[in-house]
Amino acid sequence: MELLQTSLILGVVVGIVYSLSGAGLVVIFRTSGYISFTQGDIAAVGLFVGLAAYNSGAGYVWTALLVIAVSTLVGGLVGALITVPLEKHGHLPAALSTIATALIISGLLNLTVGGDPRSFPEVSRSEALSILGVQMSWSDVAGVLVSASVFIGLGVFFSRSRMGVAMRAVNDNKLAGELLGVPDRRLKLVSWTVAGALSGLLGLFVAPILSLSTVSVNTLLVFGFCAIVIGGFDSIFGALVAGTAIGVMTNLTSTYLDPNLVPTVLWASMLLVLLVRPNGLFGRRKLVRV
Amino acid sequence: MSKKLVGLTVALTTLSTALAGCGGGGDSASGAGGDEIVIGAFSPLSGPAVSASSGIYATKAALDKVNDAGGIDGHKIKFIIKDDQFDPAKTPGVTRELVETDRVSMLCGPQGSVPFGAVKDYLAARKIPTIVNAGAPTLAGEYSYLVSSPFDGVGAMLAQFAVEDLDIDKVAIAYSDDALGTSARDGAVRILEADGLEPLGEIKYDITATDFSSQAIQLKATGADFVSIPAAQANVAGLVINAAEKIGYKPIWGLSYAAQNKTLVDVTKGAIDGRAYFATPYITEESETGAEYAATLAEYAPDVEVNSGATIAGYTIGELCVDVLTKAVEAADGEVPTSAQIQETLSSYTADNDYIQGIDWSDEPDGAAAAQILQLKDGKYVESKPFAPLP
Amino acid sequence: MTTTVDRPTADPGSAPRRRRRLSDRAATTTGRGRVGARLATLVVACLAIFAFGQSSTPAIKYAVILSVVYAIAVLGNNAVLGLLGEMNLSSGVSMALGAYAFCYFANDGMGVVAAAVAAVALSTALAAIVAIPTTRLQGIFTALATFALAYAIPTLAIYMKEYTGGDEGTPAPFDFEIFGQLVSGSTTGMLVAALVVFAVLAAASLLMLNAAPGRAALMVGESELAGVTNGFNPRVIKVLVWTWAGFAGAVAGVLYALTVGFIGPTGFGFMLGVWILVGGVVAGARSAWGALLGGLFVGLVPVELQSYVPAEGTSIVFGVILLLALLAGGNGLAQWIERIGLLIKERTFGRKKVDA
Amino acid sequence: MTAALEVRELYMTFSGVDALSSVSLSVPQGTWMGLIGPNGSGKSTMLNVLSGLYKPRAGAVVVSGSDLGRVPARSRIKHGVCRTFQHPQLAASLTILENVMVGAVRGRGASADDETGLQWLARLGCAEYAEHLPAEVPYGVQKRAEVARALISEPSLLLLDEPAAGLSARERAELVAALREVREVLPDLTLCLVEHDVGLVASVCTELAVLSAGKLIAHGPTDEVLADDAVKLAYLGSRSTT
Repeated sequence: MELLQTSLILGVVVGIVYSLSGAGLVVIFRTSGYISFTQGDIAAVGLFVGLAAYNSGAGYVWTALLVIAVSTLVGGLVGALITVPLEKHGHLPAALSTIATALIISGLLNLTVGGDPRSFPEVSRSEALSILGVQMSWSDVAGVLVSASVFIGLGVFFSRSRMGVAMRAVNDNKLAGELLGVPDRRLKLVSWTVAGALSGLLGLFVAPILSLSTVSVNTLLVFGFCAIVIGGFDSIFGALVAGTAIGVMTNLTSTYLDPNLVPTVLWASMLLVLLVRPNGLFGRRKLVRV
Repeated sequence: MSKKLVGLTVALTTLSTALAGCGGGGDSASGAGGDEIVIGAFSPLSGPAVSASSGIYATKAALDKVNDAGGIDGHKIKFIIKDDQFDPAKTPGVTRELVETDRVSMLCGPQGSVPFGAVKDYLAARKIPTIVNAGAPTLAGEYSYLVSSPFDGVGAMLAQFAVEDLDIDKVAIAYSDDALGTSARDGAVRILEADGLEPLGEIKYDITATDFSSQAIQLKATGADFVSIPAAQANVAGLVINAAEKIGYKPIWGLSYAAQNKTLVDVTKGAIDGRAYFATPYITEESETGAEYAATLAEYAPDVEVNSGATIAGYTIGELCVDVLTKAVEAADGEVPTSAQIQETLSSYTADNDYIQGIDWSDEPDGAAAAQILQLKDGKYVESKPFAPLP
Repeated sequence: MTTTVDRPTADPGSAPRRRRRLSDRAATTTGRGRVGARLATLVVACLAIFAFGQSSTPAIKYAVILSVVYAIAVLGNNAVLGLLGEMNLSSGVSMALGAYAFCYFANDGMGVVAAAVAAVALSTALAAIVAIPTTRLQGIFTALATFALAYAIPTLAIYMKEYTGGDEGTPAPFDFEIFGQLVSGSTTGMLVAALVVFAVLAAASLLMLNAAPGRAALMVGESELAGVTNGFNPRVIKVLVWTWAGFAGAVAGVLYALTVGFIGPTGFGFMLGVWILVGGVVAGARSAWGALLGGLFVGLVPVELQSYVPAEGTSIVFGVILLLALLAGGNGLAQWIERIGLLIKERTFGRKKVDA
Repeated sequence: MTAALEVRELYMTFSGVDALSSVSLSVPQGTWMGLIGPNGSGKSTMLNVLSGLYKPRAGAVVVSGSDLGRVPARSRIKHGVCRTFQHPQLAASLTILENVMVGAVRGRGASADDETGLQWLARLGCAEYAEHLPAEVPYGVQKRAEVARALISEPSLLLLDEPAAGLSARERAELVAALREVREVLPDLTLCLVEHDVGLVASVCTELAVLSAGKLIAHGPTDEVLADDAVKLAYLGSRSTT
């Protein structure tokens, strides 16, 4: 019984990280209608810059801010200079350009910092509280709190702010954004910038756990993908619920079934959800326009 | 139309011949027949597994040292390293290049169980002997010789150490479901059973996973005081240890040379200092022989991490190769030995020297039958239990 | 009643006899038509690859053979990409299926040819089954579902180690001879076998593209609604296209196993599917002979590049090449080569004569 | 004699809103009926239900005596129902003629050869574009090619979705001429024409059906319907009330 409840609680903690990974992808999908494969590499750039600052004496807070600032900048640049301009050829080339960007960034990182994994600072490893006998460190608590506020913030942004509403509309109808007074292109750039910031934030929670290497944030991407597919592409709330569910499910699979089946179970459940609800559990059903 | 096609074919064929000329022509003169002994190896010089390549640089350092001292009976050793990125689809390509183009007479320290598995049969068919830098016992064969201790024995030695030396009878095992992981687990179980014990848990993990909290929970639930993860590489061992310590589970950890490097210390932020033991058949940097090793490395491969298990293994293999080649040159009356002569030397070779103990390839081509236990203390690896035969 | 819209190419006076024939320009942009010339190009390309392979060192020849093997997978994936416009990241999965099934059957005592046939049949059937749910998805959903599948394969192979040999992999037949030629590794027999299989499949896909199956797939891929109202079942057609891709992938997998002589799970990571997709994009998704270029991009360029670029940085070159291909409109190198060819032809013979 | 098209008590609902509500009508064979109504009145929905792309909540669609309720969209061509789209749906990589011939593959005119396709293109005034790709020809030609593709399937009921939308005045005139040509060649064809341009509809159709907010408010001979007050009100809508 203790095994089960600990699995559940830790599943939720890691699942929230998956959700965060999904949230950045949703932001880009909302305005552009495709998925970025390069978010992990954008985060890695920010993290390595942050680590260099930390090693030369910057405090944790400054390190974290620097990581987010650099990721925001890189995310915005990738969107503005590469991917958004390529949308004129269609969604497929734009999505492929994110793969190209990922290859370039990871190559540059391999050349400069190398492949060795290294440790990354975290908020604090000391125990903050204990839930049902499971110890939680301050890092866990910070992760949950920050993620929660990010999700609430994004939810409010998309439903209340003029730009957020325009972002929601723009993927359905190009003119909608213009009608709301926000140009299409600017919306996309904002979404890339926000997604960059989110990936940096994600990196701050991932790197201490998985240790920092050029691929550590990338390995989480597949969980983010699944979170948004299962949750529903246009739903931030869906990403939160689905990410958490995936965290719990993978944990239970690993504990009770076989750790080597985790990715397969992930794929199967994703396919299953898509078959039953093609727009995800919380996605809006789109009307076919003829 | 047809005229143009013919033209195109001629052009393309000429181009391809020209390209081929650039690729192959160059080094064929420097192959066999000269004064040099040509040997080779493959290693992940790039790609995701690049951090494993420290071993090959150490092997090269051992060979360079001999070359600078005049070579073996006047013969310089030419050591050719090719990059296979730890990708078994690429390994056969670079191995063919070594054998068919560079005409190496043996492979010295090619890295990785799976990559070597991809070429083992090919090398045997070409009768090219290899001293392998990998731990899977199934790799041993007529032409492939292992140096590292078999993980069955490593797992057994750690379990024995826990029960007999640390006086702990609550032992759990974490393992990956692959050849190394399962044989290490079986070795540990064998020893525990002999002592009338059984492991409190055998917890499986996936080395590519992003989340090890499930394993941490299961390990904690066993209540073991000693957790053995013999076959884990440093990065994976680090993730398992971090996940466990994060939920307040801090046992004594049993590891092996595979995890013995700065990555583990760095990733775990030194938390396991004093609580981590490593079974290894290799020397320590602190030992007498280790001083010479460290000096050589500082001269010939200054960028490589000195007290990493992989580096020491690579260096040891380099020393072994030199020893083997020296004997083969003797057998060839001072001439450059052929592959067959090297194979003959290898098949009767035994080693009980400063660097390695318990190798007897005249019996079986498998790894060292002896190992020692090191403890991680103040960031250094110090001897906790001297060399002893594997149980 | 005549139209008065000014179109330079519209010439009502001299209606061509064979109305289905595409103009050279249209043939270049769509990758259809000019079947004879394209078949000839295909044969020439295969001969050139053969000449190149034969005149190279064994290691380069080995990389060339692997390139041809990848080209077969690229060819299959191109059907999904070029006809349906979908992003399939699971070509590596089809290769893994074919390779593992082949080795399992062969190690189980089956003859090499029988094992190959059985493996391809089994893998194709599995591909069809997986295609049934997958084709219900569209666009990015397809990409993500296939990505997740590709991601799962290496660990699944370890889980099923009874059949796959787990992390240690499993040996493939390395002494298979046909017509007295050893088909393994970097032998000439292997090169010829891979090229012949590629040429046959490429010719088949070229002919199909220009016949009823190709037209039906294009109708559904380029305008699904009209496909439906004109009586086509998009699901069936899509499943068939995906099954074809799975079939080609399985064939490539069998040849891969024969070439390498060994298969292990790390050879089939999700990056393999990405590379095969990218190879198709860079070379041109509609070109049969272009698939060879795609294969070389996957199999040979990474090996050769290491001589000029530090090994750690090779992915930068790949990323830049992919970006350039996308910036050029994403139509692929093969189309640009054809365009240049057309330009030369027009310069040489004059525009009029070319169009007539 | 059974009607070519009979619609009984048709209901179609989108997220709780009735897009079609209790629509019933009967069209005799050979009739050309215009389906008109203001934006959002349900014209396109009606066409999508008739062609099977939408499944109605209730009601029946009967063509030449057979109930199509369980016939999926892709099989309706076999029952003689074929349609065009407001935005031409042509495969970009097939020539105009190849696109036209797609209609013959599963349609009832399976024996049709390229000559037949060319003939239809010629009747519709765009034969010279036969070997061009859709992207290379004027918009009006794309729309007429769709009509040709529908006709080659030998339909008994042809559904045209705003064939004049986006066309220039000259192209509209060409379209009207082409449609008249079709009526001459195929006197038994039943046509349902959805169109905004009431003038164009009136010049081609003998019958009109008027939808307003999902309800059929008028159906009868063209001139009668156009004179109907309710129709005027629905059409002029808010303008007449101010």
